[in-house]
Amino acid sequence: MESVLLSLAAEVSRAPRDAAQAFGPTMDHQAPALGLLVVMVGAFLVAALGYWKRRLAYPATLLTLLTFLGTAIYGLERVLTLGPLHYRMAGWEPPVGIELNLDALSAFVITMIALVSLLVCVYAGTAVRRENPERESTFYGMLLVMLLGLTGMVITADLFNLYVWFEVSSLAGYALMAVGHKKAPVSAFRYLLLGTLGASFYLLGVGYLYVLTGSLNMFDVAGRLGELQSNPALWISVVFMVGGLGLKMALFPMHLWLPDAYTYASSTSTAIIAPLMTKVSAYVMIRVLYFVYGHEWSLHGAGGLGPAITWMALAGIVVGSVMAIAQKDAKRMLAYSSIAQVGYIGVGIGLATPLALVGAMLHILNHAIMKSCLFLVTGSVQLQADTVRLRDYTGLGRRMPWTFAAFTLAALAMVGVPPTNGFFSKWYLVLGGIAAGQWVVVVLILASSLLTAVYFFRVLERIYARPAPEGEDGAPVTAVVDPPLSMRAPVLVLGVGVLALGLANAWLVSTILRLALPADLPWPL
Amino acid sequence: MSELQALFVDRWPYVATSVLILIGLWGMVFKHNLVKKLIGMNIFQGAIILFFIVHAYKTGASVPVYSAEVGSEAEQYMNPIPHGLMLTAIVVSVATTGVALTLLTVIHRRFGTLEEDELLRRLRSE
Amino acid sequence: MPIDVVSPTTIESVRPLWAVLVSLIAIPLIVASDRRPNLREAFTLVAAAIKAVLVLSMLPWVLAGEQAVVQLWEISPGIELALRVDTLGYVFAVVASVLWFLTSFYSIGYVRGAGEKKQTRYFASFALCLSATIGICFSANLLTFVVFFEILTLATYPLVIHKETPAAITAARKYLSYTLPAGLALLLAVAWSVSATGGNTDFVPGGFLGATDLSETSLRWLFLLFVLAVGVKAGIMPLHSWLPAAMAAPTPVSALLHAVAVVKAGVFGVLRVTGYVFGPELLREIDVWTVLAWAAAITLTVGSLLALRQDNLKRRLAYSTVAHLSYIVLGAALLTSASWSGAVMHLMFHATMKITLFFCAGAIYVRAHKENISDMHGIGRQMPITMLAFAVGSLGLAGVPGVNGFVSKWYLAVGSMQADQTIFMGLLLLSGVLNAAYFFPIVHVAFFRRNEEFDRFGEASPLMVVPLALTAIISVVLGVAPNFGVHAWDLARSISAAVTGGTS
Amino acid sequence: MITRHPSIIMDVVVRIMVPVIQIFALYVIFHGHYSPGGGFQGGALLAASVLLQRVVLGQERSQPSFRRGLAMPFAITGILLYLITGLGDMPFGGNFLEYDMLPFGMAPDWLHNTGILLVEIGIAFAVMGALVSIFDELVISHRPQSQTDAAAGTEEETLR
Repeated sequence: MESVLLSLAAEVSRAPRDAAQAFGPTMDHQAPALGLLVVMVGAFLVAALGYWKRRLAYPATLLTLLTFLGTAIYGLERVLTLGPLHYRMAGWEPPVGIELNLDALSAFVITMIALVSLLVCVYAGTAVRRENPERESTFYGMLLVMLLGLTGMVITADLFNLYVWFEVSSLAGYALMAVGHKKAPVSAFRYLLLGTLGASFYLLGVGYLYVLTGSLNMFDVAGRLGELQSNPALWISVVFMVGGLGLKMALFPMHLWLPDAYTYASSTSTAIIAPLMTKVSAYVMIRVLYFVYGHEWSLHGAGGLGPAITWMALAGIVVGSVMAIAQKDAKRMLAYSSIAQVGYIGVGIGLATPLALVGAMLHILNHAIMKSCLFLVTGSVQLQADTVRLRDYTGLGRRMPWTFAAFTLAALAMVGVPPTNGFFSKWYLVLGGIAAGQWVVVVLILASSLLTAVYFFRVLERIYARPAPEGEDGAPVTAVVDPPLSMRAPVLVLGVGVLALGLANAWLVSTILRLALPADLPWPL
Repeated sequence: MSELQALFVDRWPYVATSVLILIGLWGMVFKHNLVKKLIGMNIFQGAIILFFIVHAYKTGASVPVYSAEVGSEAEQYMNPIPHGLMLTAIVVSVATTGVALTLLTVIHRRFGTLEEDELLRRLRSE
Repeated sequence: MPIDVVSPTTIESVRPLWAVLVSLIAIPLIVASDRRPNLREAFTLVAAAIKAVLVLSMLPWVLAGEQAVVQLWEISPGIELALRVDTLGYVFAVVASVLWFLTSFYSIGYVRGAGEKKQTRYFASFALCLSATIGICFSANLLTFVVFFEILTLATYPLVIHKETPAAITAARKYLSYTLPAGLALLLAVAWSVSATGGNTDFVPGGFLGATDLSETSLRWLFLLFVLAVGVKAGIMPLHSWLPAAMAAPTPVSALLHAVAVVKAGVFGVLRVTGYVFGPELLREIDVWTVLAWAAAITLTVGSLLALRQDNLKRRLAYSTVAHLSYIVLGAALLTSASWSGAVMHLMFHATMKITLFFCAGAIYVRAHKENISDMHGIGRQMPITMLAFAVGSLGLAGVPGVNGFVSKWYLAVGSMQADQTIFMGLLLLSGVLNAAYFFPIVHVAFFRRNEEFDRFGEASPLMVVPLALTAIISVVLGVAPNFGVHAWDLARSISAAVTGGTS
Repeated sequence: MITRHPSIIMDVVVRIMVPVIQIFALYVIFHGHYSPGGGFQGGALLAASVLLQRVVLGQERSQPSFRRGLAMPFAITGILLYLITGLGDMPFGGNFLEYDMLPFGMAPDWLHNTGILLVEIGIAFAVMGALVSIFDELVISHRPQSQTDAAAGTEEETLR
């Protein structure tokens, strides 16, 4: 293990950071676009094949996502070896053409998207067939379109193009969320209104920025902001953008759409939307604030949004956790906990120290893994025991041992117990907070994990330490068992992943995230 | 001319788009019919599209299509990029509206109403 | 025998890692053999035996001043998950692993005798606790320490809640509501130390924080955080009240975890923090050791007084534990060579005595279903071995010469004289008297009162009696010859020499 | 939902208008690469020509000119054309949608024009198919729900 790490690290340090790209017919040069194109072709294939024969949709999706994961890892490896890769769509030079930008941060997030979606999709194979078989091909088509949008959001270096991908992913998300509980369309519609509002605010921010700089390419814009920093319009643009992205990210107090939307959507949809959608919005926020506006101006300086974001995020952590404690419905509890967890990412963004930012980036991945695991477990329970009420979880730990083993691991990670990954997100956030001298923030981050502990230990206690309700003859009321292997395996992989990511976090941080930091925030340790 | 007057006289297109944005927001927030909310959303999006287009306008310039009469000076043409962008934005907003309408038909079919108060009542009674 | 402070040599060895892992590896096997209790218990015993042998096999290295080191991988940039067998860690590891081996036999007798449910979960959690404890012992730096410390916190939870009665659930909640905030305080304290030192938090005898540029105020806050963090498990008042509540757990759990592993992990944390993170010099400089010493002194007095009032035997033992943990904390806080020797010895010796007492309490519960002292009249006639062992433990804890408790208390008293703190010595003596006051009546009623009810059931199963007799014998042997076996006396004195720079 | 207006005037107007709209749509599509116009607009116009018949003549009578089941295949073909053109140059060293690299053996500027024309046609087909199918699904509201969601599905594909 150690020798592998060393050789990797050596390789990384040897690589030229901003490699002069020899543009030729090589795979290296296509690397940034590959993931996007694979999903694009895959979405088309799934829609077309599914239209022709419904049963083909699932294998096609699985194949697409496997390829996607392959390209994502390939892209990550290339970025770590060669430095940031740029790709000119249709051969047009930026800033006129749309540029794709694969750097350590975007490659990291894309790999996360690929990983989570593949695991959820393995699970979905059985789950969707049981939940709503006649909609299988539509579901997978939508799923891939959403992933396409998310991948586009992550990889594009063009602010307007980002808006388009944003809406592509959102529209598919609305469609996915509308399927499920009877009330799902209503919450999906509400989400649509607010989501569009968020996207439109983002677009308005882009508009201001375009009026000021005359450019949409992120690097180009960043280079032109120098003399504009005292212009109030620049401040308006950043506020609009952060507002719009905050809405999509469910940053307090813009979180109101989230609980209903997550609760009523089908469990599989939630399991894929909850980990990815808000996280990618958080990624875009990092991208915009740190790489376009620059944190010196936007968070500390005249822009001054850092404290605002931090405190909104902290309020979100507290409100989300308190609301989660009050819930009786498992999915709703997890939805509120998502609001709280997004808060941790927000705190990391707002503190604007390298360690805190690394904590935020790491938590993007960590929370995606934990939350998809937890939502998949609620999905399994919903399918096996036909319930989402926490009351009915009593004693299930013995009946569904594998599922709840994974649940326990993920819950402990949410609370932040070492050596799970949740602990290390908090570790970097706390280190970052100490570096920034923000003691109140640090204490609140830590104290809030007690609230998390309250609602997760309440569930764990119910699952393991209370007898399941029994019928008159002493037999269990319902014979609930673990779901089939195809549904159990992804849940377990995610559960073990929680541990593995915790133990390997230093590797992630020093090989990937250290390089993902913006140039003006150098890694301190 | 005071600053305020200057704002309204010289920059009236921006003021107008702001007013439209507020109208759209008002519709989304205060109208109780879901279709009207949707229309509010469309007004909102339209206002943003106008904002971009207004920026591209230059007095006395031609449409951004090359013609020999106008010449090859970039100054003679309006900025084509916002138009291009907004074309895409319009497509996006059409698609959003489409999805929204689909959702609304589903809601109407399930709950028999699109009035928010009534809908909430029926949702609660479920 | 003069003790030289030799700078330890480092040797690479995976043996400490195996010592941690062996019980972890046993967990899947234990879980897999859910349906075959004999096989399951065999796994537990084999793991416990291997662990004890592994730990004991490292004794020559420790005596030779060699430290076995395992560097795993980084868990935070610049901070490795690393194990190092230094003398202090070794002392605790010996106690935990040897007593786990004995407790395993006892556990089997107990859970079968008491007909406990969910025994698989019980044995699995127990194994996890032991892995975490050995991990705490051998942690080379603060972050590794945090990881194992928190694993221990969580692994104990299923054992506390084991009976699943409302009382057990309340106790478990109470347990978490004390230990989880403590874990967060520890995280904050460690993060602070890491950012002050720039990453290197390897434990160094004499401390490493002195070399940082933290201000005195910051250091005081940091020390307070550390004390809060490890003080909960160490049962320093007012952070102690989870411990009596946690007596809702089955007795072997109370015996090993709430007299040895978990609470000693807290005390061990105090020793690590005072001796290896801050160091005596720095603590004297920032003048906070008195705070800790007074907290410990108050705890050991009040704890003993509270023990007097308890009728429930296990609760009385729990308060006695609270008091005795503070002996160790007091020894650590006084920062003199004798007090440190005494503290380290008491860490070991209290374990052998208190586990004996808990074993006895469990045996009585399994055999006679009695939990309250007032119901135990005459029980000594039916269970003579058990109650003799109990008497040995009581004498030891009261500090009667001949049992090992005397040796450690002697050093603690000398230590407080060295520190010119006569008042602490007075409190130690007072507490010794109180120990006698709450233990001797039990022995008295057991042997000299009569109760017809107990006429015929005799001793508990040999699985339980043998371990408790053994621990009692160990206590006596160590009282007579403290250097017997694992060289406890030498080890304690070399630790104190390394930390305080003086010999005792 | 929509009732037919039995008016001979409307019928006749539609018969005249539809070919005009369609010719105009083709014009818009073919001029997309160097003047205002393009696949989106052309596709929308094509869809409008179909929808006009749907609205005026009613679902049943408008079926012969464009059957309901044709919409999705149209959309799929359009996207396929787009993807093939876009990806076709990548094995030859181009970036995505870099038509200059297509292996057609033409002069670069001609290649460029041909490439973008193919893309525009693809987009037009996709937009038309999608819009028509959305309309059809929305109008026929008493069908299993899966169909409505399928309609929502095709929309995003137009965005690509």
